[in-house]
Amino acid sequence: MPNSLEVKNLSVERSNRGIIKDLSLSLAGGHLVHLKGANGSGKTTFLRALAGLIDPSHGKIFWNKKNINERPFSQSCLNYVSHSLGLAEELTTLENLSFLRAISRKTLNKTVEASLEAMNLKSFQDYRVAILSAGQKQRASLAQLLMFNCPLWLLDEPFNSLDTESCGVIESLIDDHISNGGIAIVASHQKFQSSTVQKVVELK
Amino acid sequence: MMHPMRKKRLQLICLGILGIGIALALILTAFEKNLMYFYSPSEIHAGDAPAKRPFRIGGMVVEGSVVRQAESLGVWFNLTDTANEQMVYFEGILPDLFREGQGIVAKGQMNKSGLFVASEVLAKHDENYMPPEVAEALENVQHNSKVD
Amino acid sequence: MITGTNNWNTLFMLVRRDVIKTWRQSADLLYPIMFFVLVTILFPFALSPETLVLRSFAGGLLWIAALLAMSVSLENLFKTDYSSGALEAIVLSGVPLLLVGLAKAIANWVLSGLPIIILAIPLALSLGIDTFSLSILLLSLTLGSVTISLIGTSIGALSVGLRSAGMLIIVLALPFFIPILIFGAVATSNSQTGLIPEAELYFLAGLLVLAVTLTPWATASAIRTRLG
Amino acid sequence: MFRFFYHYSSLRNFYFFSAKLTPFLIAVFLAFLIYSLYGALISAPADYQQGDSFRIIYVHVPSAWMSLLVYMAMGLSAVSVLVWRVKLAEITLGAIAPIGATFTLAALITGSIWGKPMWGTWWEWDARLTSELVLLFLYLGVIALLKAIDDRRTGARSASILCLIGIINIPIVHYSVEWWNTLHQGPTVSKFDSPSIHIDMLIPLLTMTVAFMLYFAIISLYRIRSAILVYDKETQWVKDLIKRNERGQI
Repeated sequence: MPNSLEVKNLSVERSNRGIIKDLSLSLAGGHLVHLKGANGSGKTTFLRALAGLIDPSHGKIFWNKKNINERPFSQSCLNYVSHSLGLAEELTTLENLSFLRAISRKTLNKTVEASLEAMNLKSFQDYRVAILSAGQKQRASLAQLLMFNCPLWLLDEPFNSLDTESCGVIESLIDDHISNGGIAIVASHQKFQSSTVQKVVELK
Repeated sequence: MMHPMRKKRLQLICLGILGIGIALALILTAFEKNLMYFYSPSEIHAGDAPAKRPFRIGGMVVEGSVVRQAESLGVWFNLTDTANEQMVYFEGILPDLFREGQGIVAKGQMNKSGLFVASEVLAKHDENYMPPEVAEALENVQHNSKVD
Repeated sequence: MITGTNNWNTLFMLVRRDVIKTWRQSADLLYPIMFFVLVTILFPFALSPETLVLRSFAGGLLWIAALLAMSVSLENLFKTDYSSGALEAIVLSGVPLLLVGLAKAIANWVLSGLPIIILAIPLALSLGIDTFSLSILLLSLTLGSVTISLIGTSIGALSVGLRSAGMLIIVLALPFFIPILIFGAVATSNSQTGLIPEAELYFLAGLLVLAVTLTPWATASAIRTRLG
Repeated sequence: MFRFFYHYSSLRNFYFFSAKLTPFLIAVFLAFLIYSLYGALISAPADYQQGDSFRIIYVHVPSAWMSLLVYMAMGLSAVSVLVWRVKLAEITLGAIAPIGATFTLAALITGSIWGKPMWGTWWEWDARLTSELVLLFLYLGVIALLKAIDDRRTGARSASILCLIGIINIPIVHYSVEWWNTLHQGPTVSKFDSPSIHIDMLIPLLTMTVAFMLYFAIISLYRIRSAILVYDKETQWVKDLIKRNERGQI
C-alpha cells in the first residue's frame, strides 16, 4: 500500500496562543517537504503534532487514512528526530542507541553498530554523550533513522551544527528514503543542496 | 478471534479489577484485626478483648456506680453499652466532664480478676444536638427504664 | 499483551537504564540518602540524647525522615530525561506508557527507597530500638516506601519541567503520604509495646496493591500531558 | 441526548444559557437563604448543652459538606477533561477549585471558632478537622499546579490527573486520620439509638445547605462565564459581544 499523509484544517495552540492556524497538506509516498519559517513560526509544533505528541485544537491528521489522534495510535510508522536529540548525557552513544533499539516496537533495520558506522561515529561509540561535540551528538541522534524502518520521517533541524560533509551524508539518506517511497518532512533554515525537494511549506 | 487491541484492553481492565479487589481484601482484613483496639463492655463479656495488651473501652458511666476511695484518688465505676456492664478502676484526676450517665473512653488493660484497670480516662462531648427539654425527656426515659 | 515476555523485558531494560544513569550521576543518588541520615541525626539534638526518650519517638522520626528524603528524590526522576528529549524518544519508540510509569517507580524505589531501608537499620539501632521493633519498622518501611515511590512518580511526572518543580513536587505529594506515615509510624510504635501490628501492616499492604494498580495509569497520562 | 450535551458544552451556548439561568438561581437562593437564616437564628431552639453557640453549625456543617461536594464536582470535570476532552470542563475545573478551597477554609475557621467553647482550645487534632485540613492542601495542590502551567489545556489536564488521584485518596485520608485520632483520643461515644439532631434544628440545616449549593452554582457560573470570555477572546462572538457592550454603555 502506498503511504499517504493528510493534514486537514490543522490548528494547534501553545501557551494559549494559536501557533498553527488552519493548515492543510496532502502528501503521497516519495515526497520530501521542506518546512520553512521564522523562529517561533510553529515548525517544531507542527512536527510534534504530526508525531502525535500534541493534540490539535482543531483539524485532523491522517496517516494511511487512519486518524493519528484516535487511540490507540502506534507511533511505529514514524521516525522523529527532535532538536533536543533524545539521548541521555550520562550514557554512551552505544548504550543510548542499543536501549532505544531494544525497547522499540518499530520494524528494525540496521544494527546499532552499522548505524553508527554509517554516521561515522564508530570510534566514539563508547564515549558518554555529554563529552561529544554538538555535531557528533546530532549525528548520533540521526543514527536512529537507520536503525528503524519507518516510512515517515520528521526531522527538526537535522543539519544543525553539522559540517558540509555530514550534511551531504544526511541529504543522501533522505534521498534514499524518499526514493524508496517514504515521506520526509524536514524543518530547516538551510537550503538543500540537492534538488529532491518537491514541496516547500512556509509557516507564518 | 478477538481484535488484539481490544483483547489487550480487556486484560488490562481485568488486571485493574483484580488489583482493586486484592487491595480491598487486604484493607478489610485490617479492619477485621480491629484496627481501633476499641472494645465495648459486651465484647469484653464475650471474651473478644485481648487479655494481655492494652486497649480502649467505651461506654456510659452507670448512674450511681461511682465509688471513690477514701484516702487516694482511686475510683471505681461501671461502664455500660446498655446491654452489659464492665467495672473499671482508675487512679488519677478525672476530667471535668466526667459525670454519671456521660459517655467516656478509658484506656488500659484487663487484670486477672476481670477488672479493667484504666491508665487514662477521657470524657467526650456527645454529638447530639437537641433542645434542653428533649434532653431532659430522654434522660427521664432512660432513668425509668433503669428503675423498672 | 501487557503481560507478554516482551513487556517484562522492556520493563527490565527501562529500570536498568535508569539505575545506570543515576549511578553515574552519583549526586542524584547520594543527596536524598544523605538527607535521610542528616534529618534523622538532627532529632537527638532537638529532643534529647537520652535513649528512653529517643526510643519512644524512633518509629515516628525515622518515618518522617524517610518520607522527606523520598520526596526530595522525586525531582530527579524525570528531570534530565525531559530536558534531553530522551523521555520523548522513549514514548515515540512505541513502548506502552504504563510500563514507562511502572519502570520509573521501580527505579525510584531501587535508588532511594532501598538504600533508605538499609540505612534505617543502623540508625534505628542507634536510637535504641529493639530487634523485634526493628523488623516491624523495616517491614512497614518496605511496604510504605514502594507506595511512596509509586504515588511520587505520578506527581513527579505531573510537575516535570515546571518552575521550581522540586518544591512543587514535595508540596503536592506530602498530603498523599499522610496515611502511609500514620500507619507506618504507628505500626512501629505499637511493636515497641510487644504487639504484632497486623492491622497496620495489612493496611499498608492494601495501600501498596491499590497504588500498584492505579498509579501507573496516572503516571502514563501525566507523561503524555507533559510532553504535549 | 448527546446532541443536547454537545450543544450546551459549546462555550458560546453555555455563556448565553447561563446568563439566562443566573437571575432565576439568585431568586431561589435568596428565598432559601432568608428562610434558613430565620430558621437557624430564631426558630431553632438553643442546644441543651452548648446553648446558642451551637448555631455556628449552620455555617460550619454546610461549608464542610460543600468542601466535599465541590471536590466531587471537580472530579466529574476531571473525568470529562481526560476522557472526552470537554473544553467547558477544563474551564469549570479551574473556576471551581478556589471556591472549594474557600469552603474548606470556612469550615476550618468556623470549626476552630466552635472548638473554642466546646474543647476550650482553638485547635484540636480532631479527626474531622484534621482531614478537612488535608483536603485544603489537596485543593491548594490543584490550584498550584494550574497556576504553574502556562498552557491552559495542559494545565487543566495535569490538574485533572492530580484531582483524580486526590479523589481516591480522600476516603483513605479520612479513614486513617480517624483511626489515628481514636488511637490517641478515643472515639466519640454517641448515645445509643437516640436521634442525634432534633428535627427543628435539622430542617434549617438542610435548607441552609441547599442555599450554599445555590450560592456555589451562582458564583461558579460567574467565574466560568468570565473565564469563557478570556478563553474565546479571539473569536468573533466575543468580539461582537464586546462591541455591543461598548455601544450600550455610550
